[in-house]
Amino acid sequence: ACGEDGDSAKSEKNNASAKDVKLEGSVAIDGSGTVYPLMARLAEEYMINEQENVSVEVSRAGTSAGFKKFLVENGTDFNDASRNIKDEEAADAEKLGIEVKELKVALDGLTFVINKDNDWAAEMTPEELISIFLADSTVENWSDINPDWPNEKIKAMGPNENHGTYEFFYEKILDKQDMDSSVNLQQEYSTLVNLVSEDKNGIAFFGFGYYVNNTDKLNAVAVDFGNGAVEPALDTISEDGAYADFTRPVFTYLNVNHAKEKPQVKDFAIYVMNNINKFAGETGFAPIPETEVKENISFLEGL
Amino acid sequence: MKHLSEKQHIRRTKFRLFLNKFSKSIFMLAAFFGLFFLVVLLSKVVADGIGFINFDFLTGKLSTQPERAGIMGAILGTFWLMLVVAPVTMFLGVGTAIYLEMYAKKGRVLDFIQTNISNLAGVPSIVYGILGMTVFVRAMNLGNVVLAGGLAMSLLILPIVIVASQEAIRSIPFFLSEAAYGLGATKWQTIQRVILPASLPGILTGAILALSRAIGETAPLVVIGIPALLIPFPGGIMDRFTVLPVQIYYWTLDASLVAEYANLAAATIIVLLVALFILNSTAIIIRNKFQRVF
Amino acid sequence: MINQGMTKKDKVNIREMIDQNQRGNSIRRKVEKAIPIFLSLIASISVLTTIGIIWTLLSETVEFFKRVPFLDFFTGTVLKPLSQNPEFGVLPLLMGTVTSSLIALLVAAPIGLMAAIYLSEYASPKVRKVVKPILELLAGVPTIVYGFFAFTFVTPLLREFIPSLQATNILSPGLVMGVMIIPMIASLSEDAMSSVPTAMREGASGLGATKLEVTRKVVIPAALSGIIASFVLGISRAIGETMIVTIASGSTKNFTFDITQSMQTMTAYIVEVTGGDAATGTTVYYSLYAVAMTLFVFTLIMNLLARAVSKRFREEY
Amino acid sequence: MTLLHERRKEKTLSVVRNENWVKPIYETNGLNLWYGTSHALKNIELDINEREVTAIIGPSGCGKSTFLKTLNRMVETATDVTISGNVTFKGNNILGNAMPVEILRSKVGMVFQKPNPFPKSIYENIAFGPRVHGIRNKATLDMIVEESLKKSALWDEVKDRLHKSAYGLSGGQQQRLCIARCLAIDPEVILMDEPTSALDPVSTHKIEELIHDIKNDVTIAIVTHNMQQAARISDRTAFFLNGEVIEEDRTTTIFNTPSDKLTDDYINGRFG
Amino acid sequence: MTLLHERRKEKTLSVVRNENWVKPIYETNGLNLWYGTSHALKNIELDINEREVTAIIGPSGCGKSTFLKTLNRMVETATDVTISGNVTFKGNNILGNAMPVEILRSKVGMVFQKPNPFPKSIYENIAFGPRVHGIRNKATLDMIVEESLKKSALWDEVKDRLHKSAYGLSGGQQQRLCIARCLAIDPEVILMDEPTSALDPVSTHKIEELIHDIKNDVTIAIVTHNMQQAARISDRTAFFLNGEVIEEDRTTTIFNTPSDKLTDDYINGRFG
Ligand SMILES: Nc1ncnc2c1ncn2[C@@H]1O[C@H](COP(=O)(O)OP(=O)(O)OP(=O)(O)O)[C@@H](O)[C@H]1O
Ligand SMILES: Nc1ncnc2c1ncn2[C@@H]1O[C@H](COP(=O)(O)OP(=O)(O)OP(=O)(O)O)[C@@H](O)[C@H]1O
Ligand SMILES: [Mg+2]
Ligand SMILES: [Mg+2]
Ligand SMILES: O=P([O-])([O-])[O-]
Repeated sequence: ACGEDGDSAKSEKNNASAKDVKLEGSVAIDGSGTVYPLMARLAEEYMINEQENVSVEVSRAGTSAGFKKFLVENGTDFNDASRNIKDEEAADAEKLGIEVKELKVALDGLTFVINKDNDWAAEMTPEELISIFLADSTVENWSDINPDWPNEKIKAMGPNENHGTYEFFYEKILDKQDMDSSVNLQQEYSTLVNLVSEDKNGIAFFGFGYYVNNTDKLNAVAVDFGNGAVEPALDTISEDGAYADFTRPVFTYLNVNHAKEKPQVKDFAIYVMNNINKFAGETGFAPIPETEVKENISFLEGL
Repeated sequence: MKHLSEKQHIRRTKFRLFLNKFSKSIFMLAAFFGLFFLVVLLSKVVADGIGFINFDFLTGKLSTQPERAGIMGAILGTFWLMLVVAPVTMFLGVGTAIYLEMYAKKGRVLDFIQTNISNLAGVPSIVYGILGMTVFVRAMNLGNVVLAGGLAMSLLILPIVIVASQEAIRSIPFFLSEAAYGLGATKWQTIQRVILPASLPGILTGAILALSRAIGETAPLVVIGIPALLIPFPGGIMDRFTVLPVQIYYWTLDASLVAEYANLAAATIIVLLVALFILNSTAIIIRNKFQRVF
Repeated sequence: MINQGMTKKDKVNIREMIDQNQRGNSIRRKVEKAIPIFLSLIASISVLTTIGIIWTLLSETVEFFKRVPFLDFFTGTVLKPLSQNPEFGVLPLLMGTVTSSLIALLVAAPIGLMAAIYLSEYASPKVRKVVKPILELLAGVPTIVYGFFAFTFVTPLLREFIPSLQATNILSPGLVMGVMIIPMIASLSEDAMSSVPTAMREGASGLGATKLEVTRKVVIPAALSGIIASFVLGISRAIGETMIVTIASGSTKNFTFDITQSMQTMTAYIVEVTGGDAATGTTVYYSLYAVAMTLFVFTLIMNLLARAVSKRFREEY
Repeated sequence: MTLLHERRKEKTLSVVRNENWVKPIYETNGLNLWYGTSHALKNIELDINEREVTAIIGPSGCGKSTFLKTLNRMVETATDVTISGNVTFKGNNILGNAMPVEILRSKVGMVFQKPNPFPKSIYENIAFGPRVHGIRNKATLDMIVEESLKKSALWDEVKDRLHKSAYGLSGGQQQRLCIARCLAIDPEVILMDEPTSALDPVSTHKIEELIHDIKNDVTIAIVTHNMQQAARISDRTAFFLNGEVIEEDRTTTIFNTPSDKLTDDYINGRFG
Repeated sequence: MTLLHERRKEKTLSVVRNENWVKPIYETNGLNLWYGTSHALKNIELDINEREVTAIIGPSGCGKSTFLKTLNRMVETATDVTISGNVTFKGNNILGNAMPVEILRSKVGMVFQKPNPFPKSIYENIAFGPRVHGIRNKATLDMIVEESLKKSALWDEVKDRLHKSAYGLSGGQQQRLCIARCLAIDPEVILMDEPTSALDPVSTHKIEELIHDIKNDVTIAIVTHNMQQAARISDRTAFFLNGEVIEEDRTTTIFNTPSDKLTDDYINGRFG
């Protein structure tokens, strides 16, 4: 549905570093709702400071839904993802002749949030958290986890299957064991925020960004990975930090064919990599190592 | 009254009168309930949003930063959308109405078309969104541009315009047509010179009300696909766009990301309601001004 | 020759001119013939629209039922479209749709009817002139505004009284939808009542009946089918309503009778699945059309019903 | 008929005018009526005598119906009506709030130009008035229905289909049904607004006979555009023009020796 | 008046009846008309003579308007109308497709019961007919407007506000405007359906005078419910009842020595 103005601006040979070249056309981005705030921010800065005639359009249907729009003819230029591309998706890309480049953009901490009035579950172990969401576990009420906790039903929630966050949770945290069918899955993160903020027994998981923006409504569960409880925070979320076990990289996937055809796509990709660590923090993400940034930039400039 | 003593009669009448008065106040309350609700709704929206309305907000570009965000893009998107919807629906709507009222023979075919139109009026707007997405965006490969959205929206309000135009045409007393026919005017001359001029206020009123419906519609456009972040202003009907109600929708959802978005949504609602109020008042003024000259 | 003042010669000219014009008039006659054909083509657009809708929905719905058995769809109480082991039962959506519409009707039918009675039988034209446009204004408020209002105002308010109410629930959008369709019911019922001939009212009040008695014993019975039709149309409108439920009822596919819970309606499901722009080819994508088809048939039946009912009423007097 | 006796017993308090033994049941003094700013009735001074038939004639739009509807205050259902002056019914001013209209109308029936039965059965049509005024007893209602239909000479025609819709009746029958509906609440006056103008000659004749039959019990005021009809059935005739009463007198006088040129012109069809 | 001469010149082919020198412009033979299944005109045999005024009288619903509207085929605008029989206008059958209705109607004007000016200016009302028939020249139109208004005795009253809305005129003026509008296309016949029944005495009188003035140029057929009016203005009178012509004769004969009892009854107001 998108991206049909590719033919307007052209050519593979036009690889002038675009700083002082006026570019136009559009860049279509869809995918992860987790990554959306970061990408939207970058897109906006790009349009204000770099190329005001380029229209960067950012949507957020969710990682999986986004891939379905990315991996079609005339698909989107970028797909944000809060998980790695799956083998089937990669196979689809190959079938369509789409060359895909994975660009890691930031690190996100999977955050479990609870109601402000929940004073018992401020700290939990990963096993306890997992038991809440597992289909075959005996945990129904808080007291099933800890007899001191209230004998009330836990209201577990999370983003639905459209979202990479769901799949990350299902594959990496639950290790592909069935999720309990009573878990309330929602399309919109805003709905989750509201549900938990108004339900004393609510608990939900999503990206750290949606928590930091709502610290007045929600509390985060500090997770005890074995060395004491760790709050998710920008300095604990990292590949080797204290919150590493629940840390995941988030990506944007680039359609390399489009980047070669449309200078504005390539230019925006380079801009993203150059500025990614500048905006990660304020949108609730931890930065990625500079070496990875450099690698990606040199790849992009070589196109 | 026979079979009833005067005293009984008067006592009973008093009770009946009381009952009548009492129900009247209940009915009145019901009628004014709408007013009450409107006031509550408006005060909530105004309280949330009025502080965020200023020149920069009205003329600025969209942004992820609440203090920078403006809705000119959505205003222009709405404008371009209407620029497609208004002529398309007027042309199709009035043409259909003339055909149905003046030419179509009474019978099955007319009944069928008429039933069809009233059913179309009842088809949920989101179904038009799916139609638009499938036919205009995909099959005709227009993409999610103003034209595609406008065509879907035109089909959505077409039944309203048709019915309003039919009513306007029907309300022209037959004696006016009779006068024209009696002078030897042909059917088309009668339509052109007598019926259309006389029914124009009615048609316009209906069309404006239908347009204001289109301005507020969200669901079909959400289905057709409007990017959550689209900063450049649309400059024509082949551009991608966002509109006021969709912007309200996104901001309402994103309020969990940035709390002020809720206020921006409220501020945008105020703008939308003001626009609708102006349109509706225009319609009412036209209606009252030209009401029943005959 | 024309400006020579008015002589009898001029008078003859009029007739002659007219006769002459009529003789050389084949173009006008052709136009006259072509116009109905042209207009009938325009009128056929509305029929084409219906065909387009049915064709669009049907072709993809057929594809859906190749993948999901018909019976599973209509009897399944579990809807997990995106899960690893997806299930496509439409009943949770039907439940959400029917529940919210019934709540709406429960609000709108009595209030709308009473408002209609007031406007048609009691109000002075001056009051009517003020109140009717206000009601129309209420009908003109975009549904997204109602959604915003339900979510940010009505739900929190209701939670004061019903603590178990969830942040997203079917009750609040149902109530607000009710308010939204009040004007529709009021105005259609009022039309039905005011089309009861005044002679009928005069007949009754001439016998000493009070307004209430005239309304109850003469006007409402005579307008009954119109009033019922307005209710049916109101429900139909509520069934098709999208944004209010999307915003205020969340996307939980609950199969429950508990109105304090979040439920999803058919319309909200469509919005969720399209999620900005749906991708083709998957079962989920086709389910969108199956649900839309169900929705379409649902409202179609309602509209035909309303039409049948109100037709009966038009034949009365 | 107890009520009749009661009426006869009432002492003739108001001034006896014109003839002996006839006293006005309605007295109108300086009656003016405006629809908005249009002056529809101008300074009307016209009495309706008890147990007489008063005909009101005049060209279209002269205010005949308006005057008639003032007598049971039905005129007030129109919007923006202003009334001044006095109309008394049996000595009581009806224009103030002293008497609820519902009571007044239970004593003053009205028959309209177009028959207006309710979309109910014949029985329900007749029983409507008594029911409204609180008569519930089935036997009483049955009796009232029969009696009223008999008085209006309709009983034989409809007694086998009392519970069928009134819409199955012919126009003339419907009009007699409407008269029967009035009679069912035993009114003292019946106002008739061109009751035969939509009817065929035979039905017209039947209604005229009916008027003749009931006029001993009920006072009748009838608007008609048919001068011969006025001449045939009425005791007194009032000629309206442009909202004014031009002349009012015994019917024979009006038709034979009218004192006003306009009356003469109208009666002899020189306009209208 | 060349046209007049021409008309006179036409050989009197059709049978000359009743009187010498008068020939029918319309001849009706065995005319039957149904609205759906209701038989509204039954076997009508009635001619309209050139340059005479023919009055059509009869009670409500007897088919007067229907007959009149058959003469310019306006009756066909109603739905589901079936016509059989012959109606010839100047020797040509008008019921077939031989003559387009537009041409017929340009020669046969029509005036209705309720004045029906267009919601346009006085000038535009009169100019409507000529314009429709292709006359565009401003000077010609001006002339036609003035002439028509003069003929209908309206010129002096409206010449200063030709471009004001016709709705500002009184009812009587509007009706004369409608007659002027007909005259503007110089018709040979004008059909009038109760043209004065909604008017006051003075306006009625003016219209009657107008009819008298133009009857030398134009044939007039007029429906009226006012028998005295028929007597005053018409040369011949036809009495309709229940879709049939009961009697048709010279007006003086009809009113003084009707040969049918029904005619007598109607004229003397025994029904209707
Ligand atoms: N509801 C109303 N609102 C405004 N004007 C009215 C109303 N009813 C009647 N009139 C006007 O008041 C005048 C008198 O009307 P009324 O109906 O009393 O006449 P009428 O003598 O009964 O005429 P007709 O013979 O046509 O029935 C007329 O000019 C009429 O237009
Ligand atoms: N368009 C129509 N459709 C069906 N029936 C009609 C139509 N027009 C008239 N009629 C019927 O045909 C009959 C003759 O009607 P018409 O109008 O010719 O009577 P009329 O003599 O002009 O009466 P009036 O004096 O009331 O004008 C009536 O019974 C009428 O109900
Ligand atoms: Mg009247
Ligand atoms: Mg007629
Ligand atoms: O919205 P997601 O990041 O969970 O795909």
